[in-house]
Amino acid sequence: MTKVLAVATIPDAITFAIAAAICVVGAFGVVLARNPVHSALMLVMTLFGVAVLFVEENAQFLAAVQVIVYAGAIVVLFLFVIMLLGVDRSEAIERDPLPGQRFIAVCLGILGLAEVLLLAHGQWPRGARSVSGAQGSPADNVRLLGRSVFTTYLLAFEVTSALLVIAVVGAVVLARRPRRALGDAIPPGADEPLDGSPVADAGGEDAGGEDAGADVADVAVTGADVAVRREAEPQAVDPEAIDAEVTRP
Amino acid sequence: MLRSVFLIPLLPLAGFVILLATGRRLGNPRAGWLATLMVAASFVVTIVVFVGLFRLPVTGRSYTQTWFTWISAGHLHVDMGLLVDPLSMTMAAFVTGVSALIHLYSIGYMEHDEDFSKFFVYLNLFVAAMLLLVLADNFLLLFLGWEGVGVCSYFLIGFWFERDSAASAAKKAVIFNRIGDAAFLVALFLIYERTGSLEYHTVFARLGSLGQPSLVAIGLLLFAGAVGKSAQIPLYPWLADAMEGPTPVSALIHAATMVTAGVYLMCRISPILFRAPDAGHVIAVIGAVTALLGATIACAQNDIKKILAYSTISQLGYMFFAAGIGAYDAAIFLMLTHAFYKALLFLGAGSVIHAMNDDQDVKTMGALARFMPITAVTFLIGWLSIGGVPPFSGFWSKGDVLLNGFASNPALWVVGAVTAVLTAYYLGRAYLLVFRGEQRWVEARVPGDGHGHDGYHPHDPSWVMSAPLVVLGVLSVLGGLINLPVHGSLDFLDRWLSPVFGSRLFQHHWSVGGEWTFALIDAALAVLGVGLSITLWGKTSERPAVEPTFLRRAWYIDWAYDRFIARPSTEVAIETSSVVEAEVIDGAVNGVAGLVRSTGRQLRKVQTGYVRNYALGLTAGLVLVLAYVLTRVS
Amino acid sequence: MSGTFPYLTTLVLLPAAAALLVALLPSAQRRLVQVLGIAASLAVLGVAAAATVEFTSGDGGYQFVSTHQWIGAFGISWSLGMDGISLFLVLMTALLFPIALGASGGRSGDKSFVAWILVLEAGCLGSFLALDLLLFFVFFELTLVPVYLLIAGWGHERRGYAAGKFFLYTLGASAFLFVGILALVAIHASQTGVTTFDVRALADTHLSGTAGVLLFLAFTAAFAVKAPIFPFHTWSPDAYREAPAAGSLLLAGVMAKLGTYGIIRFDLALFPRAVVTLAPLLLTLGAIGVIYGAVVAAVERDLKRLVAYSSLAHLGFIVIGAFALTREALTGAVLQMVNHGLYTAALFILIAVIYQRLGTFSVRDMRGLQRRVPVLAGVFMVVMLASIGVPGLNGFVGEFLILAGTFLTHRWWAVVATAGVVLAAIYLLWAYQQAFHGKPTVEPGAVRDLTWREGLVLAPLVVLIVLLGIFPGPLLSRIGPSVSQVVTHVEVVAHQRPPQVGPPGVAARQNSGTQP
Amino acid sequence: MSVGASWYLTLAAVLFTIGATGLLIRRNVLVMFMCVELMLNAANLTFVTFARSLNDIAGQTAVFFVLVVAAAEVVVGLGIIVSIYRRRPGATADDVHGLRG
Repeated sequence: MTKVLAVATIPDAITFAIAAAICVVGAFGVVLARNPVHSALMLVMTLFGVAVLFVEENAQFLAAVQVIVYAGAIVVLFLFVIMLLGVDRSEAIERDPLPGQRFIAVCLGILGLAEVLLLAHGQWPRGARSVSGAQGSPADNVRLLGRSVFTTYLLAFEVTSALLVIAVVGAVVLARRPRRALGDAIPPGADEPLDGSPVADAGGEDAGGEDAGADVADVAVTGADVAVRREAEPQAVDPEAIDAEVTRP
Repeated sequence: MLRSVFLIPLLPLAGFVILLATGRRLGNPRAGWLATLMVAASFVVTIVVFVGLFRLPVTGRSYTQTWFTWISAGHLHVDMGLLVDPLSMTMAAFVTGVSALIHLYSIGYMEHDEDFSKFFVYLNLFVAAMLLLVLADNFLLLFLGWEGVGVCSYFLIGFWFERDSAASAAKKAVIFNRIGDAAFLVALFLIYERTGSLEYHTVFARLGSLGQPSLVAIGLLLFAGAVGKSAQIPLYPWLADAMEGPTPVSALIHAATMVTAGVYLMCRISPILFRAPDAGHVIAVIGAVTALLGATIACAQNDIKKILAYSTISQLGYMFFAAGIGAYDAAIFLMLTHAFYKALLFLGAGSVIHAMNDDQDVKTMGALARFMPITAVTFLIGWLSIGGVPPFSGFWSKGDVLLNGFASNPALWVVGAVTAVLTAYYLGRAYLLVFRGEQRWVEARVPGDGHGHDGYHPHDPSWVMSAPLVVLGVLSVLGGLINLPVHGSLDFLDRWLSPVFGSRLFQHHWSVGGEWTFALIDAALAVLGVGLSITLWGKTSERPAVEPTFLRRAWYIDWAYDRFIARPSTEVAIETSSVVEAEVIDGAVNGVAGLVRSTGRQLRKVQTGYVRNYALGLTAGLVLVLAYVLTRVS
Repeated sequence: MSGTFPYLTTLVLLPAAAALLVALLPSAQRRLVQVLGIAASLAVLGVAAAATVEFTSGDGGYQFVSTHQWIGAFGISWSLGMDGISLFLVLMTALLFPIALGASGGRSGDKSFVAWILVLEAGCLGSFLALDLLLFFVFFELTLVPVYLLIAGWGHERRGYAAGKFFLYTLGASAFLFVGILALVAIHASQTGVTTFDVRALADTHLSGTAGVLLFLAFTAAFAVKAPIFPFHTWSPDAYREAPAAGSLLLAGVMAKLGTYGIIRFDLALFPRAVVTLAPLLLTLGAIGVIYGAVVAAVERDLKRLVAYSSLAHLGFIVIGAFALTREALTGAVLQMVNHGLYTAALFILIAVIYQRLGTFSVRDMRGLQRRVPVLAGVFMVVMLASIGVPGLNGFVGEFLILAGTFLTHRWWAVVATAGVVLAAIYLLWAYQQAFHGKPTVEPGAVRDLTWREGLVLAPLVVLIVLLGIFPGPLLSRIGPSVSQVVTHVEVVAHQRPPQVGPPGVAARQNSGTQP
Repeated sequence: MSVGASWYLTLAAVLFTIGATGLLIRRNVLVMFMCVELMLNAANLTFVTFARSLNDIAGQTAVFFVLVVAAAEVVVGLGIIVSIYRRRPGATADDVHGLRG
């Protein structure tokens, strides 16, 4: 693949320049926008820029996932929460209440960046090549990635699935209403099915994770999102609904 | 016969155990009789053993009975064993004899006390300990008895513990004694270090290898122990306070037996003192000075028991004087006769106190001879005896001491002679104030109501109390017979004790004329003292001003002890507790804890709780790590 | 000596198993808990007594040794052994625990109380028996937790403060011990190539002067705090004061001995040269402790704190005995550990009885008790006299041996410590006078004298106090050979000379010529 | 003019720095979260760049895992934010300092 690098063309350069500009502008936008909704939208912009760069670097599958998961799911989730909680008010960012925080932060940022750049000496990639398998041609990208995930990094993949289950459980626990409206009337064990259901889900996902394709991870991610949304929605919107659900069994 | 020696201390000990278990049930007076019986039995056994010893050839008069090994560690080996020799048997005989009499007296004296049986529990334990002291065959067992009598003395001085003065006096006695005991212990260590043993025979056999400093040190340290026990300068003040105890206790422990233990110890270590004449000189001087000091103080006391207490201190001084110059047989002789007449005086005083409803001030008494003739006569015998009037026992024993004293050191003889005059004087004063002169108390309106508070009805006590008085009176008169100064024929005691003291005895052979001269001088001194007292106190109305305050206050020595030792050391202790302990040592510990706590309190300010602050710290760390890497790379 | 029955392992595991069993019982079964606790501790006493009977008295080495590999990779083993030094400490420990439970009244039905006491017993016995340094350390530290909980859970007013102080202070000092153990093992491993925690093997380690001194100080720091030795004692008055009766009794009676036992067992065996070098320092601390404890006790009005300070003084004696490096003194020190355990335990029980009657520890609030509770006063007097060191009672024998032995090598320290004998009389008699003498302030019948149950708990102690004062022989003959081995080891290693064989005084005699 | 790995990596460093600085200076929890996403993306970009320059698929695999972790993190993080806002509407990061020492 050294050839690929060697034959960098002018279109590539232009693409990089535009995408990089989009990324940086978006990033500044995220940080500087007063309204969190704007920030989220700026984040989408950066994410798209990064996706473009992914394509440019022969990571087509990741580019797609970037758009679908990040832009599609995560940012939507952000926006959803912003809307849901009604925190789309502008933040007064003119001055920071913590003394010195902003100044030090900017200084540290610049200093850190300078250090990284100095460290590199212009010679970035070093080390052994193609240790865990070649990158292959663009057409092979998904196949190679899938093989890598399900052979070399199988254990990590399985652990990731456990992480997702835990995240789902955590989200459910966090999103549950801390004080039940009908708490006094409900016997202590009554809400167990609610706690138990994600666990059952997790078991199913765990089992499915082993033989499914690369898409499963994606499914798992969105599944988790859905789970969060499913738990978050009724509680925030209609407390009675969830209570009704709880009392049913 | 000698084998039964183990019974001598064990009989009173058995009495102690039985009374401890059943004393309360036996009650009054059976408990007293049991205790008396035990001591009397012990006396009988002593006589049996005494006779057994007497029948041995003079050179072989020593018998050791070993019970079992008491302590054995390293090279130290101490047995529980009894030594029968003329000295120990003489002591045992007079201890058991006098004890039996005083036990008998106590049955009457203590009859109204609610702790009647407990009194005899203590008394029996005391006798057992005292016998162990005199019969021990090694220094450590002697020390056991030594401490045992000390503890019993504590119990008995504080017998009426509800009186604060009694409780304090008991404590004071123990503390003064413990000071001496500490010296005693150091002496034991030194003996062990130098000779590798604590057993008398072994120690004495190895004395030849000891240097003069060691011998003097051992002698003086043991003497320091004796100073505590026998109330000599400077550890004597406890004995006057010890009069808080019941009078039989004063008679038995603080006059006749326990306080003479120190003299016994000096005689027991005569081989050491013989080799350490310097130690002997110190003992003699302290003894003589104590004799004079005690006598001067006794001249101005009003409490009848205090008079006797200071008199005891004075007489003990005489004994140490004798022991110090090496006249051990004279010391023992004086100890024996002193036991008789001082016990007699105390018991007589006890009868008087009994009769006067526990009043002890001689100034409030007077003319009691009419009401208590037996007591008066026996007290008179005691006075003449202690005063050294011939032919009473005191004349012979004191004469023996003074005779040897003059030969040894005329200056000390002068002290002794002055003391002799004072002795005859102050007891004459006491006798005359109590039994003669005008009646300074109110007779009870109702005869027989001697214990009412509206008056007094003095009378001679019952026979259990009178009998001991009479026996002791007889002994005081005739006591001199055991050691008449006719060498080779009538000096029984000297010859009896000679196997123990042997050639170490200080002997100055006077001509017969010289002895007669001294006998006349002694008699003149006694008559001078008696005459002085009669001149000053014999008249009924006059009150001579011969009681200077400094004598009444005992030369201010008690006050000085309190002012310069007791109070400063209390202050030191309080300072130690409140400053050193609380602030320095505990303060250091709490200071460390406080330092940690305050550091934590400062450091917790770093924990602002602002997540962005933490993130800032994180970033700063990142930047620092990067900077470090940068320096390493370039 | 028989190898058939594993006495020592039983001694350690029996109380531990009983603690587990008690912990599993329902807490409502108070009667059962009480019976089980006392039965278990009595069973331990029985095993200890059997071991004492089986013990061969002339043998100074370890007996009943049982060794099982524990953590083989580091040479750590479950290694237990008993010699004359530990024998009577074990027996005393086994005796004091049932007494502690018996003296705890209603608390001996508290499940967790009994369980923790039994855990403490296992820890104490394990400490006295361990021949493996790490095993010792584990048991040594294991004792902290139960005592902390006993003080914090069942203590008096300031229990939280006292428990925390005790725990942090002793734990902090133990850190030095742990580092010292590891360093010693590492030095030994570098010399021989064998990693072992076995005391017997480690005793042969060649230590340079500095290393020896540093290790000695590290070990001694832990032991000095545990004992406690002046000036590391300030946790003890608080802990003794605030702990429940059983806690004070066990703290002073048993746990204090862990410190002095550690000094004798480990310091003397492992660092003989450092011991000889630093003996004057430790002797000085011991002597200061004797005087200082007595002086502070003299103005202390709280009975429990007073006993704490008197313990400081008595442990000073034991430390002096341990560092005098003579057979007499060391024998006396070992004996005195047992003696001190007995009379201090009895004192704490008596104080607890008084507290139970009057609700106070302060002698200011007591007066004339002897009139109202004569039996209690009598027992108190006997125990107090033992504590003062009156001959005929047990305290004297140990004290005398210590001082006589110390006098042979360190004359002036012995003389100073002897002064402590005077002071002991002052503070104890003062306290006794305040509490028991004088006109009684309580009405007749308002306070009960000793009950049968209390008498039963105290009886073995009082009997032993009297008996050991007159017949210490059986103890001395078993302690002696082991002590002799220890002292010989120190003399051989430290002075590079054969042990002194003649009795004291021989040299003096030889120097000054002929016998009479 | 070639678009070497250094350009990508420099861009990634810049993005990371912007994200990090944003995290430090913004108080809105959601925006802070977005900044974290920025930093993650910067990291992803380096992974992909190294994968290309070293011709190693493992870099892309790592990005895959980062995505999953990011998703999980967002789920939990937003859950936390939701529960915080439920209790204290309109809270900023500075309002939540219950762990102050």
